[in-house]
Amino acid sequence: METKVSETKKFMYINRHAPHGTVYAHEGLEVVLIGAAFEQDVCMAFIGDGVFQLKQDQDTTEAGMKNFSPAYRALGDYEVNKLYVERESLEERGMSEDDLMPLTWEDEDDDWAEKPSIRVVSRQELSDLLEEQDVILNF
Amino acid sequence: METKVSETKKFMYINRHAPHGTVYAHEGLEVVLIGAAFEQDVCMAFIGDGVFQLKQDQDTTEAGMKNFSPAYRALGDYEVNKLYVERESLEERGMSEDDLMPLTWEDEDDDWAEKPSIRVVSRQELSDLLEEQDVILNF
Amino acid sequence: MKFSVMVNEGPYTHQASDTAYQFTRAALAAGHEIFRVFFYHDGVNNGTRMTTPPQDDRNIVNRWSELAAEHELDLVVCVAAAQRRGIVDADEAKRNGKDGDNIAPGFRISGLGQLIEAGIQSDRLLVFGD
Amino acid sequence: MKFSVMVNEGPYTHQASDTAYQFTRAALAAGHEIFRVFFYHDGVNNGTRMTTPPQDDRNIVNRWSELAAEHELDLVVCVAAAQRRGIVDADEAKRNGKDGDNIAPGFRISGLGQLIEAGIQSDRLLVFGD
Amino acid sequence: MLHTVNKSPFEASSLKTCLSLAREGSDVLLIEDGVYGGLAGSAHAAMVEDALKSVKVYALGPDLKARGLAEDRLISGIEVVDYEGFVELACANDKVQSWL
Amino acid sequence: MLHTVNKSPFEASSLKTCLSLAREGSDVLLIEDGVYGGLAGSAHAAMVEDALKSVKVYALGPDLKARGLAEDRLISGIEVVDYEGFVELACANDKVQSWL
Repeated sequence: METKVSETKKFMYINRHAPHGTVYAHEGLEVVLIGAAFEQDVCMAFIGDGVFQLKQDQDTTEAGMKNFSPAYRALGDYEVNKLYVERESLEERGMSEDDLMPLTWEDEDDDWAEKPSIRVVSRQELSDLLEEQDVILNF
Repeated sequence: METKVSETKKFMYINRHAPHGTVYAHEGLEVVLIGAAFEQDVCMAFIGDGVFQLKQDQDTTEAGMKNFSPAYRALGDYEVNKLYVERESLEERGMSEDDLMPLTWEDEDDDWAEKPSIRVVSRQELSDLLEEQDVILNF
Repeated sequence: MKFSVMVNEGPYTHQASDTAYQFTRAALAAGHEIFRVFFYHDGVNNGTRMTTPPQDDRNIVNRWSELAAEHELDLVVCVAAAQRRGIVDADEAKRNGKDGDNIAPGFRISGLGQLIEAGIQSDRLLVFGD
Repeated sequence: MKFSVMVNEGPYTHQASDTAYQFTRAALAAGHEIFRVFFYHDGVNNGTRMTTPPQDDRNIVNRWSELAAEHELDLVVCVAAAQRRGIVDADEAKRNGKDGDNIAPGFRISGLGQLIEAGIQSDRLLVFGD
Repeated sequence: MLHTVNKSPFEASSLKTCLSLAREGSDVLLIEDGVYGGLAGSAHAAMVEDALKSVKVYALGPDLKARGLAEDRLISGIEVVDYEGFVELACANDKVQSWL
Repeated sequence: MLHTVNKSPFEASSLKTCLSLAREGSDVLLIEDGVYGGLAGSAHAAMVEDALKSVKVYALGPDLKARGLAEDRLISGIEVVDYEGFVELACANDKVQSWL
């Protein structure tokens, strides 16, 4: 296998943990934001309890923790705009797309039109997406 | 509630983790062995993957880890001789009592007769035992 | 009522230390006694003074130290668990040939007997972990 | 083949560091290259020189240090994760006003970019965690 | 007896184990990621609804809020408490078992 | 593609998630507490037996031995490898996904 320094790889960040109970979601998001500077072909997948990361209206004030959920809104500015959410995981949790933060990005090739970043996909579609990747990190 | 220094309390150590993958089983056993010096009324319960802690023939040589499983054999000498193993947990895992280490203790009130420490109990019996305790620690 | 609290996971990685802290604060506010807070497993990592969390985040270690100072809490780090993970006070550094220590203010290192004693002496023992 | 390895949990508490070590050793023995070992989340706790595990147990930190010395491994501890958990080298101690450091031989502290670079430069990235 | 559960039932078995061992009249408090076990309409809701016939189930409010879960998303019959209420539950029960 | 699973299917959902997403022809390697997923006659054996029709399943020998599990306890069709075999699987597949 040939590896070139200039090569663009397909990176997928899989998020399978709920926020706040453990730090994986928070520190995983930090990897994605730093990684955005490397100009790779990046997407995120939210599977299982990972879908809870995108829940609207998170407020950690009473729990005395940091609320990192607003940082997901920054993803679009970093050109991380493919956020795949597994439909089956939402349904199993009694959740729907309306529960998720309305994350968007601005498409410079389309006169900076604001477009949704979140795409709810089936398990089968997600399985296909997994196969396409070069590097997969799991948080 | 009245608390006396000389009081004997009923302690139950619940073990719900498999050995080796995490340290909880190992460090939990260290608590039980230290705790034995305090002359409380002690028992252990093995529920869920905790039943794997008592599996015979553990050999960590190739994994390069410490094999702490022989230390369970010391429990009898410390008068920790009530080890309740949930039957349903064994069955769910395709295991039987024959898979478990033959742990014993010597009964000084019965001419030092060697007696088995492990008692396989039903979920219902375990539920009753839980209620009887004063202090429950979960490893 | 006399409570003891056991913390089994380190700061930030699991919420255990946060919940234990909030519980302890609420118990104190309600007039209860905290006999001891015992740190075991990765919980010992709450007792290092070397953390520098982001400025917009809570400082978990300092929060414990400050609560201990305010209420004379007994924060005990298990010695065996601390040795495996590198939490060291001056005595331990000397004993184990380390060139420094990292224990945070208000914490002390002691044996597992302190946990058993907490279980015997307290009306309730609350455990927070993974 | 060029491998990189990511370790996400601390020593002893989870088997992740053990498995990562055994994998790394086996890869080296088979003639492969290890581009980098990156320590993230609680994995940064593998990089403290303050541990004193029981004498009859493996010394996880020393094992990494020795393997690094033998094979010139690049053992990188994530700076942001290290700050949350109290893993400090001399530079970090100075920057954050700490009175000492605890980094183990063979480890260095650097940014998350080192992980992304490892993903780009390596043929395979193996992740070990909880 | 008070049981606490701190993990999501979708990823871990602890809620199921707790409910299978908790005796009638027990209190069960969902904390941290355990509060997801209180979600109405989820794949595990039936298990919790069934348990509510014999035990009382509580959920920690600060953890619900942290996760963006409004009280009206909870299974009917679950009571929300804050840290003060957690302390009161620990007092009212003779012992506490944490299903870690 | 190589998938690794390091948790027991009795306590965590990762094996189930992995098998539901692994495509035909994938390799699945059970490591650490994940090796319990290979146990014949267990409550999860049918799920693994079903998966074996479309993926190849391996278990890490050193982790089986550490847990006292002889090879004859495994579901038929599961192949045991050592760390060297783990490295070979990582080479033979174009990428590795760890279901942590």
